[in-house]
Formats: sequence, C-alpha cells, structure tokens
Amino acid sequence: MAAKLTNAQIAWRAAQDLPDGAYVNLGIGFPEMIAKFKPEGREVIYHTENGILDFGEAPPAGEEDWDLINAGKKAVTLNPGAAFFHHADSFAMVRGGHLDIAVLGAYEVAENGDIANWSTGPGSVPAVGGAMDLVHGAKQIWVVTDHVTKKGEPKLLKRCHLPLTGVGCVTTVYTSLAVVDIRNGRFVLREKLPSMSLDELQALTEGELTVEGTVGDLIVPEV
Amino acid sequence: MAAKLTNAQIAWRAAQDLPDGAYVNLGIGFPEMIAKFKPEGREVIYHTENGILDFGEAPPAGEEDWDLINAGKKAVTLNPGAAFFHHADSFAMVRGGHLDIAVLGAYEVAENGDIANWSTGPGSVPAVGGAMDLVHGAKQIWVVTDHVTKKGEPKLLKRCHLPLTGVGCVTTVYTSLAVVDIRNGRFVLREKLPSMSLDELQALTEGELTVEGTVGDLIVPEV
Amino acid sequence: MNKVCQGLEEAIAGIEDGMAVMIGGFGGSGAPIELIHALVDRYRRTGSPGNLTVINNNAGNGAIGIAAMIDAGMVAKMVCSFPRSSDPRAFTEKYLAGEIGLELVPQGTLAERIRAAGAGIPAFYTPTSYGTLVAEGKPVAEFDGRMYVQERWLKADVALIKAELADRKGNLTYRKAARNFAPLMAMAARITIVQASRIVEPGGIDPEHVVTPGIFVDRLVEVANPKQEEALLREGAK
Amino acid sequence: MNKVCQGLEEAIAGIEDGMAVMIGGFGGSGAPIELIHALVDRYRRTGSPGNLTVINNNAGNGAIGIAAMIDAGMVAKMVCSFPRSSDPRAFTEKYLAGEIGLELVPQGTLAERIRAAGAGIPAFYTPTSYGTLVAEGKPVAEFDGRMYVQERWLKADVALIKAELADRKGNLTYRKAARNFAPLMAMAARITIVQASRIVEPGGIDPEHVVTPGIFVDRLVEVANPKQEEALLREGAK
Repeated sequence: MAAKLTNAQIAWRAAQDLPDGAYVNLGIGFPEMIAKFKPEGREVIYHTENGILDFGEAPPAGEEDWDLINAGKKAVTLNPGAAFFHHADSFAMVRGGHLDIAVLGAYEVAENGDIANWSTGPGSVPAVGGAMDLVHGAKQIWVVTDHVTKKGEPKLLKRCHLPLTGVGCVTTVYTSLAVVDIRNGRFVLREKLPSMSLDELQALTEGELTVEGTVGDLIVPEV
Repeated sequence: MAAKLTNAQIAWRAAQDLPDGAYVNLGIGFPEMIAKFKPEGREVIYHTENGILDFGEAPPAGEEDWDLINAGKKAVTLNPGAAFFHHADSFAMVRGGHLDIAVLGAYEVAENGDIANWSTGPGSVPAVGGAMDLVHGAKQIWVVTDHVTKKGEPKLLKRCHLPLTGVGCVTTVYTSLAVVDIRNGRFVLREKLPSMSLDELQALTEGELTVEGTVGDLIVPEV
Repeated sequence: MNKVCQGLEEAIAGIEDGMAVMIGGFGGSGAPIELIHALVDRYRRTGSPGNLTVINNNAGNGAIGIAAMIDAGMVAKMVCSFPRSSDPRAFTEKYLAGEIGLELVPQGTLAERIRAAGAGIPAFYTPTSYGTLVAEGKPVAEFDGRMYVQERWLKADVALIKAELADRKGNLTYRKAARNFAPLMAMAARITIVQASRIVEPGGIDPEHVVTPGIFVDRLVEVANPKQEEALLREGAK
Repeated sequence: MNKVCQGLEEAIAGIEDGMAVMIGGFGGSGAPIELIHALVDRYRRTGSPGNLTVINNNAGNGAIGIAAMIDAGMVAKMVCSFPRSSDPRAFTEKYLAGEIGLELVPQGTLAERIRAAGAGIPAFYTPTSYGTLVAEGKPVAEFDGRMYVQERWLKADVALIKAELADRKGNLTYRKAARNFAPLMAMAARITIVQASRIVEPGGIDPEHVVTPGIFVDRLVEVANPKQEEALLREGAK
C-alpha cells in the first residue's frame, strides 16, 4: 500500500478549500486541526455550539479562562468582533443554514451522503452532542478521516452499517488517500495520491468511485 | 337605568385587584388607564409587546423618544430595572405563560370565556395585533368594558357572534355595573353596583349570572 | 470579508421584482427610513423593484416609509399583524379598492414564524388563534389536552433593518425598543441589509452586548443621524 | 417583590423528590456549583430530594457538580446530549449497571425543546435526527419536499442557573460562554433559581444589556467568587 497522508496533512488539505469570509464549525478533535492550516490572507470565522462566534487560538498554558471554551471544552480566546449568544441562538445558526461549512470526523460515509459518527453500537454510553444538528444545518458538510479503518476495512461505503448521524448530507470527504465529493448519490473522485492508481484506490473503497472530468493529484507538504 | 361607572372608575376597580409583584400587559387604549390607579405600595411590572419590560409613565410633552414606545405607539419612560428584548422573546413571555395578567377591551364576552375584540366583521380593514397571543398566554385574562353596547345591547353573552379573538380564555370582566368572574363556563357575579338589583343587572346581561356565596358591593370613588 | 457598502444604492442592489422583503420596525420605531426611501427612489426612477411582498408588523403611516412604498405602487401584498396607524390612508385606500393583498398574522405568530425561518424550523404549534377565523384551513393538533394551530416558517429574500452600532463583521446593537423584529428578520432573510448609525471596527462592540451576531448580516451601510419615522410624521412630513 | 434569598438553603427550598431539574452549564462553564452542592448536602442530610430527572447538556465530570448528585444517588434519569467528559466515571458506572436512565437528545434539539417550553410552543419540526435511531417512534412530516421530525417541548419544575450580575428584580447577565443553556432554562422551569456573583440595585444593569429579563427569574442568591467546575477539577477536586 502506498504512503498515506497523516491527519495533519488531511487537515491541511481541507484547510486549502476554506473560502474567504466563510463561517465554519470544526468538530471536536481531528477537525479542529484545520484552523492551524488556514491559508494566509483568508478570513474565516469559527462558530462553536456552546455560544461563541469568531473565537481564536488556545491561550498560553496557565492563562485559560474555563468560561471561555469551545465545544470540545478546550480553552479558546476571542478575535476582535466575537459575539456570545445562548444555545438556542447558536443552533439557530446551525439548523437555519447560516454556517457555510461544518467539518466532522466519521466512522462511515456512504455514497448517498449518509454519515455515521456517533455510535459504534450497543454496549457503550451513547453520546451525540451537536453532530446531528450540524449535519443538517451547514451548507456544506465535510468529513476528514483516514480512508480505511485501523483494520484496513473501507470507511467509504455503499451504505452505512452503524447507526446514522444524518441522511444524505455529506458533500466532501477528505481522506488519507483522496478527496471525494458526493454528488447525486455518488462518490466523485476529485483528487487522489499520485502514487496510487485508481484501481488501487477503488480496492480500498467499498462505494464506487466515479470520475467526472480529470482527477487531480493530492499533493500535500510535510506539516 | 341606574348610574354606571365611568371608564376611569372601571379601570380603578380593576387596578385594586393587581397583586404585588405581578407582571401585567395592559391593552391599547382603555386598559392602559389601569396603571394610573395602581394602589400605593404595590410593585407591578408592565410588559409591552414591542419589547420592553418595566416601563413607566409617559414623558412630559416635548421629551418623547419615539424609539421608546409601548404597543399603542405612545411614548413611555423606563423604570430602574427595565429590559429590552426582541419580538420573539417578547411573545415567549406572552405565549409561555409568564405574564400574570393581561387586560383587554372587548366587543363581546361569552359565559364560556370566549372573547371577540378584533373584528366587527367584513367591510373594514382587519387588524389583530397581539391580542390573539395575549388571550392564550397570560395566567389571567381580564376584560374591562361597559356592561352594554352604545345601543344598550348586552356585551356579556351566552355565545359570541363576532369573529373570536380567543376561545375560553377570559377569567374576569370588570364592567360599568359589575365584576363578573368566569368559572367552569359560567358568569359568576362577584360584585354589582349596590343601587341595582340582581334582576336589573340580569336584564342587561344575556348570559346567566350565577351567584356563589355573597355578592359584594361595587363601590368606586370619584376618579 | 467586507460587508460595508459605500452608499444606499449599493446596499439595496439586487432587490428585484416580486421579492419578499422584511422590513424592521414597530410603527416608526426601528423603521429603516433611508433604506426604504432609497428603494422607493429606485422604483420611481426605473420601475423596479415592484410587485413586492412586504413583511412588517404594520402597513405604513402617513406618506413616508412603507406608506410611500404602497403609494408608489411597489407593494403587491402586506404580511402584517396590524394594518392600522394614526394615518393608515395609503394602505386602506388600496386595500378597500382591492389593489393590495393582506395576510393578517397575529403579532406573536408573526414573530415566531420569522424566528422559525431563521432557526431552520419549518413548522411549529401555537395556541394563538385556535378557534378563530385566522386559523381557518390550518392543521390543528392536541398536545397535553389542549388544542394548537400549526404555523409555518416565514422566509424572505431580503431584510431591511436599522441598527444603532455595527462592526465591519456585521455584529449589531439596536436603540431601545427599535430592536423589535430586526434581530429575527436578520435571521430569516437570504440577504440582510442593515443601515447603522455608526460602523465601528471589530472589537468596538463588547461580545457580551452583541444582539445580532454578524453571521446573520450580509451588507452594512452607515447612515449617521438617521431619520425617525414617527418624529418625521409629527413634524408634518409628506 | 423580593426575589433575593438570604442563603443557598432558602434558595433551594421546595425542591422535592421526583422533580425535573434543569441545570445550566456546558461542561464546567456555567455550572452552578454552589446551588448543586447545597442540594447534594440537603440530600445527604435528609434523604431528599431524590429520584430527580436532571436536564443538562452533559452528565457530570469527576466527582463534583452533577457527578456528585449522581454519586449521591439523587438522580434517577439524565436528559442530555453528551454524557461523556474527561472523567465520566460517575454516570458511566450507574448507566452500565442499569441504575440510571438516559434520554439522549441532540444538542440543538435539547436547546430548542427547552426554548419551546419557555415560549409556549408544545411541538415543532426539526431536520435534526431524521432517519436515525434518535428519531424512532417520533412523528415525521414533509415540508417543502424535505423530511422533518416532530419534537416536543421540555419543561421542568426547577432550573438552577449561574449568572454574573443580577438585579433585585431578576434581570441577569452572564459571563462569556457560561451563558449557554441558562437563558433558555430560566424560561422553561416553573421555578428559576439563580446564583449570581453580584446582586445590584435595579438600574445597575443597562436595559440594553440584560440577557435574561426578570420575568423569567423567581429566586436569587448572591454567591460572590463562585467556584468554576473545570478549574476545580484541574486542581484535583474530589
């Protein structure tokens, strides 16, 4: 199997697609890394479910204010022009379609745009947070993920098997091997690692990869 | 026909029933007079639909701020402890049952608590404002009204004839002749002018006046 | 990101025939007079935008603001709770002549329908108007032993609103009770256009005091010392 | 009108077995630690109030706050969106042992259900959770070609919330993102009990800056220099 992108590199790649002036919600954990790689000169305003618009980087250790946190309960700072609001207004922003992009991690994504990212099934404590709202709110739903599970099984499937987070909502998947858009119920391959053939990529992908026009090279610097 | 109370006297009588600490919405026009007669020592907080809690009296002529008005578009002032909010929050207060009392005028009130106060039928420009929200929001709905129409017809009816504002919502009617509570779909006479017999009052009332316990004397000073 | 327009003309660009336009204000309080009259002027000059649906609590007073839009013939329909005012001539004439439509909505339902549109809630139930003419034809349902009416969200193509302070990112504050419908309309319109008495740099509004966060605002135009509709009417404006 | 209580005991009086209790906060931010621990202390002393339904975004962290309520055995059921935390032991133990109930609600639906209760809206439709396990058994409906799930209001007997400033009439401000669910819970509970860092005279809060108007607040207690749950946990609180 060819080399694959690290999580940081996947985040870097997704960050390159952030448009200037976008309102963006980055999911807890891996998606949060995207903020670090925002291209110079683009203004992106970040939303967090717990009621802040336009928060900034983490404060230096020891200077945290624990009333100033993001949805992952990590301390943040404010940019000039930030605003506080309550939870109903925060999810009005989400559900009302005011966010341009929400980025999430996923266990599974299907070619019809379904996503499963909240439950691995019975036996654990279920927790859904704001994910089910985000997937039906933002204009674009991006997923960042390894292309396959730790066991090497495909994560880009014909249909999801785990409990769904949302139906028909994912618009783009940034993986360790490829950038895949979802259009009209199909995986449309936008970019792949140049070291990998389409057949090799398809072998690691359960859903069918279709090609519209040319497939770009997924080239990412060391980050 | 016996002497009857003036509108100011009806307002005075209703004002005596304002409990200390009550949150109250006074309808446009006649009901607004009630504020003038609030008994000394009771704190009443007035709500207006357009987004103010705890407004005070009208400012002196020439000192009006036309961004500081009540639902009747009259200039008001603020008491210490006032708050501004938007229209959805304002009607959350109304619809959510947070107001203790709303006082309205009426064309007709029925013994089942129905009220008609927004439309005299086809041919004019219909206007409803906040009345339909108020009648289903506040814990108590008071009506202040002359006991009969200008033509001498009863306004306290078995059933309303005009288009309804709300169904089964009025709790007390303060009229020019009596104070009538509405309980279990019946007019219960609480007070009447001492100069008038029950039969005389019933003759001016289409709905049946019932008596539970004693009927008090409706005695109101010159105001 | 630059939401600041260089003038009223730029701010109202793209408002087209047949659009639904929300206009902030309760009577004169909060009415964005300069934005409205820029639109009236454009209509008088070019014949567009006409055939508008205007959403406001009222339906104009005297001959300025929304009344001027109605007099100019730009408005096909009003959606409002209270089409009466101290001088309702403009609307009343056209309404009684059958030349303008009216969707009468109880005030709290109007506010909630607009908020619902902004919050992605396509329908909700309210006790308001149950059993009245206003509820005719609407679905009803019983919850916990009480009857309610189903109401739908109310969206618009454009909102015109008046703010006190704005920062470059679109965060807004309002002046006293001029707030009324504006924060809701800002959420519910595809394009929200704001006239503000002063536009400050980001950071110029305390994040705790922002009433409308910038995500709901698309265009800003500074109108220092804006006119107040009620004050104008009392001065005898025509 | 006097909403000010003389101490925590007076503030929490009347909270009884079996009640539904909303508790403000998102993780430690906004958690009313002193009110919660006054309730835990009362339960340890008297055995009441027990069998509570607690409504919060989370389900406790470490062994303080809501986790202390769970450890004490006061909580029969949690209604929350995310019963995980850096140390979810208290809830997880009881949940896996079948000793505590869980109603899992998506975060935005939780917020909207609480707001709906406060606003007199018994039910509304949301796209959230359509087609998922969370929506099983709930009515669905199509609006404008898209499917939605019907959700019901969520009321409570009591809300415990933490404010920054309060005035004697109950007007409130909050501190930064500690605001989160508190303004909604204040609307949705029959009795809203507030701990504020400072209680000022009416007029001490600018009417433009009030976040929760006093009509939604029943009782106030001043807790100067309140503890912050997350800070306590990081200091190693047990």
